Amino acid sequence: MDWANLTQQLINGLSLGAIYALIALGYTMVYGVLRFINFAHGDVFMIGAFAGLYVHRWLKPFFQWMPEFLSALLVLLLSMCLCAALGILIEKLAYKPLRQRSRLTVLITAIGVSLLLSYGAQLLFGAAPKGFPQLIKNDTHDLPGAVSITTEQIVVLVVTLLLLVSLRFIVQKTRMGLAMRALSNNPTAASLMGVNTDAVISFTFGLGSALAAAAGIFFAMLYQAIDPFMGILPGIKAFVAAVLGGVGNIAGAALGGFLIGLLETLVVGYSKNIGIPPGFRDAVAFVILILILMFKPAGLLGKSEREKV
Amino acid sequence: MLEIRNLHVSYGGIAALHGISLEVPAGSIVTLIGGNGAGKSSTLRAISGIAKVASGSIVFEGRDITNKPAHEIVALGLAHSPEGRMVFSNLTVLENLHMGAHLRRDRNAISSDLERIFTLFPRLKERLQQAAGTLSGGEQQMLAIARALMSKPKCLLLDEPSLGIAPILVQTIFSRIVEINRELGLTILLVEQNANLALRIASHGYVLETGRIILNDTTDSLRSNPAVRSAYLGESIPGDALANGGN
Amino acid sequence: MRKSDAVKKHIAHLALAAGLAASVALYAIAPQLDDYAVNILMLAGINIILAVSLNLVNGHTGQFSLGHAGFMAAGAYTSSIITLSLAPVLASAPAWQAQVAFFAALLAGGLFASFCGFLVGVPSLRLRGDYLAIVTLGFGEIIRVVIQNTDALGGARGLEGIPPYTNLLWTFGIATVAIYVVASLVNSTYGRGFISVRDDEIAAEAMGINTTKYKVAAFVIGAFFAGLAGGLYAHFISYIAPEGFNFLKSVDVVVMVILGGMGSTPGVAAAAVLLTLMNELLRDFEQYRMIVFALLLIVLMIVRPQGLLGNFQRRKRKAPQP
Amino acid sequence: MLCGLFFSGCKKKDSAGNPDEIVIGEFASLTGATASFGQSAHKGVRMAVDEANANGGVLGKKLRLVTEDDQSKAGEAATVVRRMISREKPVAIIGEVASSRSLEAAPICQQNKIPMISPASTNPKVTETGDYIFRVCFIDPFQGAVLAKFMLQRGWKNAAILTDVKQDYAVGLTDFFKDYFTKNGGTIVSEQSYSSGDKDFKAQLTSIRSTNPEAILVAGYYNEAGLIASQARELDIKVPLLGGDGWDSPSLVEVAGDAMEGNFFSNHFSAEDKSPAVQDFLAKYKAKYLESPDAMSALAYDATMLLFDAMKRAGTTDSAALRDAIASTSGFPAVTGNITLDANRNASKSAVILQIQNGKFRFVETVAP
Amino acid sequence: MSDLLKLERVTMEFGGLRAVGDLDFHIAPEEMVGLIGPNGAGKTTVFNIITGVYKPTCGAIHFNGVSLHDKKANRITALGIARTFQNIRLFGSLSVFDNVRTAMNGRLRHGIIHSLTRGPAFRAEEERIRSEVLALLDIFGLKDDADRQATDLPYGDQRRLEIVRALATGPQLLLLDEPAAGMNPTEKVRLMELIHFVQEKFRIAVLLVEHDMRVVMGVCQRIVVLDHGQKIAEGTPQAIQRDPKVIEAYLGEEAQHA
Repeated sequence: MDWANLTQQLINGLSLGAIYALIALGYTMVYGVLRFINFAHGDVFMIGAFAGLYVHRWLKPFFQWMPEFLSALLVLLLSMCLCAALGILIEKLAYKPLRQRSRLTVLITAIGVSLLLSYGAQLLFGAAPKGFPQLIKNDTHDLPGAVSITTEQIVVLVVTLLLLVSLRFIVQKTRMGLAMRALSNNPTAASLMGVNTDAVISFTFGLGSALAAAAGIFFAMLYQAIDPFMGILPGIKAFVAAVLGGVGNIAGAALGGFLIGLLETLVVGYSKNIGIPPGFRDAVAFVILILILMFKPAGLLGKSEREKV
Repeated sequence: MLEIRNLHVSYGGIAALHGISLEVPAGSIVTLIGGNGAGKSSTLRAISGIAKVASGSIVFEGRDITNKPAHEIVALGLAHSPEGRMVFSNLTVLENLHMGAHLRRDRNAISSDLERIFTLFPRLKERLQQAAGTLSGGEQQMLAIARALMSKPKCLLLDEPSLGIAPILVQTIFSRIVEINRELGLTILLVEQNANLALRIASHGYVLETGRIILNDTTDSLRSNPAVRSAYLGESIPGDALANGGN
Repeated sequence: MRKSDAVKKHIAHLALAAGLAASVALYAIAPQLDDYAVNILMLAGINIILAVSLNLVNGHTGQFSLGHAGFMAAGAYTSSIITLSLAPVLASAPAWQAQVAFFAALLAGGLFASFCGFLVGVPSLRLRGDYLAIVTLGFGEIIRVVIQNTDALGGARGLEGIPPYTNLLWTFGIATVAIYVVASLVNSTYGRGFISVRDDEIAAEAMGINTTKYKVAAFVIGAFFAGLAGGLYAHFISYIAPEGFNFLKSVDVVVMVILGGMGSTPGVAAAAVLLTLMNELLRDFEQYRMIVFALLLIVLMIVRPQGLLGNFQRRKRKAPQP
Repeated sequence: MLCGLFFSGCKKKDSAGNPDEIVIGEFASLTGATASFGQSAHKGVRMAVDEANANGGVLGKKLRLVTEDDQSKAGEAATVVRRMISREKPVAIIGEVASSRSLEAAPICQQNKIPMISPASTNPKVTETGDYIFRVCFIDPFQGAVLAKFMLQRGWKNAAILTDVKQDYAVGLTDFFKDYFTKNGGTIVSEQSYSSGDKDFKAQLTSIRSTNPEAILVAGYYNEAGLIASQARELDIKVPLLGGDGWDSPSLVEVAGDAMEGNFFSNHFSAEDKSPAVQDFLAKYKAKYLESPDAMSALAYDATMLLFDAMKRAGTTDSAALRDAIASTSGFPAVTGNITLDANRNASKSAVILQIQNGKFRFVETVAP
Repeated sequence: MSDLLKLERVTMEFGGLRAVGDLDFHIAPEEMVGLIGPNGAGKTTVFNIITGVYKPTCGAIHFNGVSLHDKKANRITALGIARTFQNIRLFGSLSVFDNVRTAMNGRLRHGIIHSLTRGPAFRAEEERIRSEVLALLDIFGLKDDADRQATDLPYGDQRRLEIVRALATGPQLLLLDEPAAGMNPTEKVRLMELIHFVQEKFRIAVLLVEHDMRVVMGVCQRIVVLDHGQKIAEGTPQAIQRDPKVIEAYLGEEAQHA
């Protein structure tokens, strides 16, 4: 066993997993309050990356006066705000008119929104992949045992953890978070408590989209190139992560995201040893999905629901 | 305080209420009784804004609240403890109570209200950090009522507080309802299937049958009215069957 | 009166015969058309097969599959591998023998695709709506990833030099059969079971309908025709690569079904033709085409969820009990 | 009504042709993932046509260029080429850069007996389709051997390979590289793969790193090559990366920045080549488009010019005669070197090795076939 | 044993919550039985257990001596148990005619292949089904509406159609789940007549869950009363009306002192 190689793969896998986890949270929160799969969420992730690119471009003249971490933070926060607004807008325009309709109608609409965002982005930004600016000086740090980690990886992992902790705080400790949980638990009772359902749903979409935007920027930081269709596959994989963790369960989504990131990386990194071609990385998530739905449909941390007759 | 005129409600084309009118004077307990599916819950749902009113009007403290969004109605001081309790099963008892106070910003008053609630329902205090879903039916009912109280309402709508609860607890809950009315001064509209119990604590009663009000009287006279029983157990029941069965 | 009764009795057979005759006619005039017109007709025919077969799953049976491209790929690759391996023999054989071999290859492709359909149909028993959609999407992607990583299938680079056996007779003949099969299947007491599964699964079970069997049957039959369509496509373009059967291809077919109206066979067939033509007419506006379709999907779902031409029920969530 | 629109005037014999002009067809990926190749190639073709027209056309007729966009998408190349052939009746077709799309169009051109010249599809299978299919670039076996030869010359005997398995071109390059490299004393210490469109290569690179290669062959296109270079740098991999002509794009350095420094790739031509043909082309191109040409534009320009030369030699645009004239091209003085088409309709010419220095592609040496 | 349906010590728990506990009861052939109880007493759960929607936590159910344990809902229907639903569950996009004919699916001799070949045997069976369905619709006065979309019918007719559809499966036992819900008094009277008519005409047993006591008392020969998932009484309508436990369950514990 080559421990250095394994450790290195784990570091790579965790940083990829962080991205899946952040996207998965949006799926899970929206599913929690509205009980549908927001198929367009992966595209919000893509828009987040492009928002980062353009925000950086616009603000570049000002960046020389501020320390690097501040400019990077600014890009991150502004992109998150832009995407939060986008998420809220999408919900208001496309999903809100469908509140009482069948899940399928909403799913089709969500596919429509997803296509609109990716092809719209193609029209606006072009289909060719674009390079992403370096937000922070990316040094490689040697760890004991021939393992290395880059500044960007550290930043991604640390910020993701911070975001997860603050999300937990918001959901567990704030009035809005409580309302979110109440709404997801029993929408009727929540409105009887005076919860403005629309406001909470908007908030949920905004929060989820902001996290997706952060994931988009982290993805762009780690892998440097962004394109209009970059959201589809990570989006679906993140959804799988949400299912793996138990849809509607916030801790589960984060766990699922990290697990899928790790598994994918390990399959590629050890493809020779386990006899699976590295090209199968994109199938990993789907195989997990099918297995989990067959054997533990409620997910690792979820509770099952049954239909009333 | 609460006045309903000619209320019609229907679900998916099926009429649930065919024009009912009722009145709840300030400070009183009024009860709405009737068999299953008579339209009692629909009335409450319409009042609190979670069922759509087809026609008719609902006026609360002189303000027309017909078809207003539920959260605005709560803000006006009308709380609803719904049928089936609907506690937030994944949330802790304390969180459920906080949800009741969702619209309030007065932190200090909230904590003193919490204390008051604990004196009313000491059992809840013992289970503050427990998920509400793990409570017994009776405890859940207490929580549902307590939660409704946390919004500091002027008027409380109670839907079937005795439903599915052990008889011993039903007694406790009903005496608390009376306490809430007398000591906290809340106006209460009580929907009950357990007619005798409801008629005992209310001052005025309406008997509902298939979406219409068939009787409207003081509770004293309703208690001795055989038609009440017939609304529950079927028309064919002879008037004297009551006495025979009772003794 | 009696005469029209006889017509009515055999209406399905007559329609089938008429469709096949039309296919022959189309085949006969094909030499008069230029290559591009034939190209469009061919794609239209293949799209009809795809859309009508997906409609059996998504429209009539109310399952939501996003993996049709996967079945198409299964059929395309199976038939291509067969004709490619027979190519040395067939090159010198008479044309009719090549066509017979092609038909056999197509069938094999269809059967293998329906086997894949069976594999997807099984999890569909436990899942509904959006979850099922994601699982079928996953299956489609797995099929694609497997092909992409199998050298014997040309891997990501694809298979080239597939003999161009597909002609308009095959394409429209099979399209006619697909329409006939789906339409007459649904228009029988047995076939109403598909719709009952869509309308209310629990009620269907209670009426003695084996919903399991119906759902699997829908997937198997739908996948069979998707496999045939894949075979036709491969032997028309002569070159296939896994990339051509990705998720967006499935979405293309789903768009046809939705615009045509879920559950309406004529609507869906018309939508398939219309969208194929639109694709060509809007070639210069390619950048905008998908945006227009996306907007159309969203607006349609809000305003007219039954599709432009369809009869899919607008279903509401269960109303609360009075 | 729509049907009418499509099929009216679609009769085969109904020629839309104007007797005073010659139609040249071109299909390219003007939009989509490899748009940058398509755009460059299109500029080269455009320039050649304009130049010929400015000099009075060919065979006394004006040239008209018809360009179709295949959107970098599978299936589209076949459709647009059919449309072009049916509608515009071109005498010959220039296209495509990507081998996979050339493979789609080639059977159609062959079937319609219309000569097709690919500027830059290096996969051998392209011209194997039939006797009407040509190319003006070298093929993968040659390029693979060139890279192997170059590595061995530098004394790098342990190589790792990272291949884009989605691209015919890349897989071909890898195969021929391996063949030459191992036969001449080199060892492949690690073989990894990825698919175009991937963004995360860290797992593969980590595995490669653990085998300590002296050089890494990155067989694929510039998009991923750029990402691979920067991720390799992040993983502290310091050995040089080498690639083929698929790397040739300004985007290569844009994406990777400093991480690309010092790496090598083989190419069809170098702008630093002092030969008059190159310098002349450079000047004309800069004057027309206000930017520097890349290999794709040079090759596309060469393909078009070679076609015109063949027309002049054939004295007609008749398909069989034109085909024969193209096939007999020998020593045609092109920007990317003198082109002689061999019996398999492939160009035989030399390659150059370039190195990235300060963000520029520096000429290192020429490797002869 | 002449019992048509027999439940023995049937218990149903949902995540620790006991919805039905140790329930025993039986139905004889052609018997009309009512299942009543206050809200949440577990009546619909009993229906769902009998029809295979839920699997009981423990206990045995036999129909005509055949155990229903682990049988799927459609198999149970095929054995001869049909049902209606509390909230109407018609096939919304199908016509009235098709709703009924779909219910004949379980007794069909043809399948996919016949639907495609459409040979003489297929056409004969379709013709037979057609006349059977129309005859059924005729009996219930729905023949003129045969081609209307089921959900376009007035509410009362939809309820009736559900019963017709259930009958089309050819049951020996018909379970009616709150058929009178949402009906006005006149409709209810008509419903009672209808239930009597069905029972006599088709010679089947009926198990009726209903809130409206007038309907239950008017229709049933025997009544089983549930409260908190337990059987608290069983007997003739007259006996049930007098049973103090029943009165208490319905009116509250103070009934005795009223």
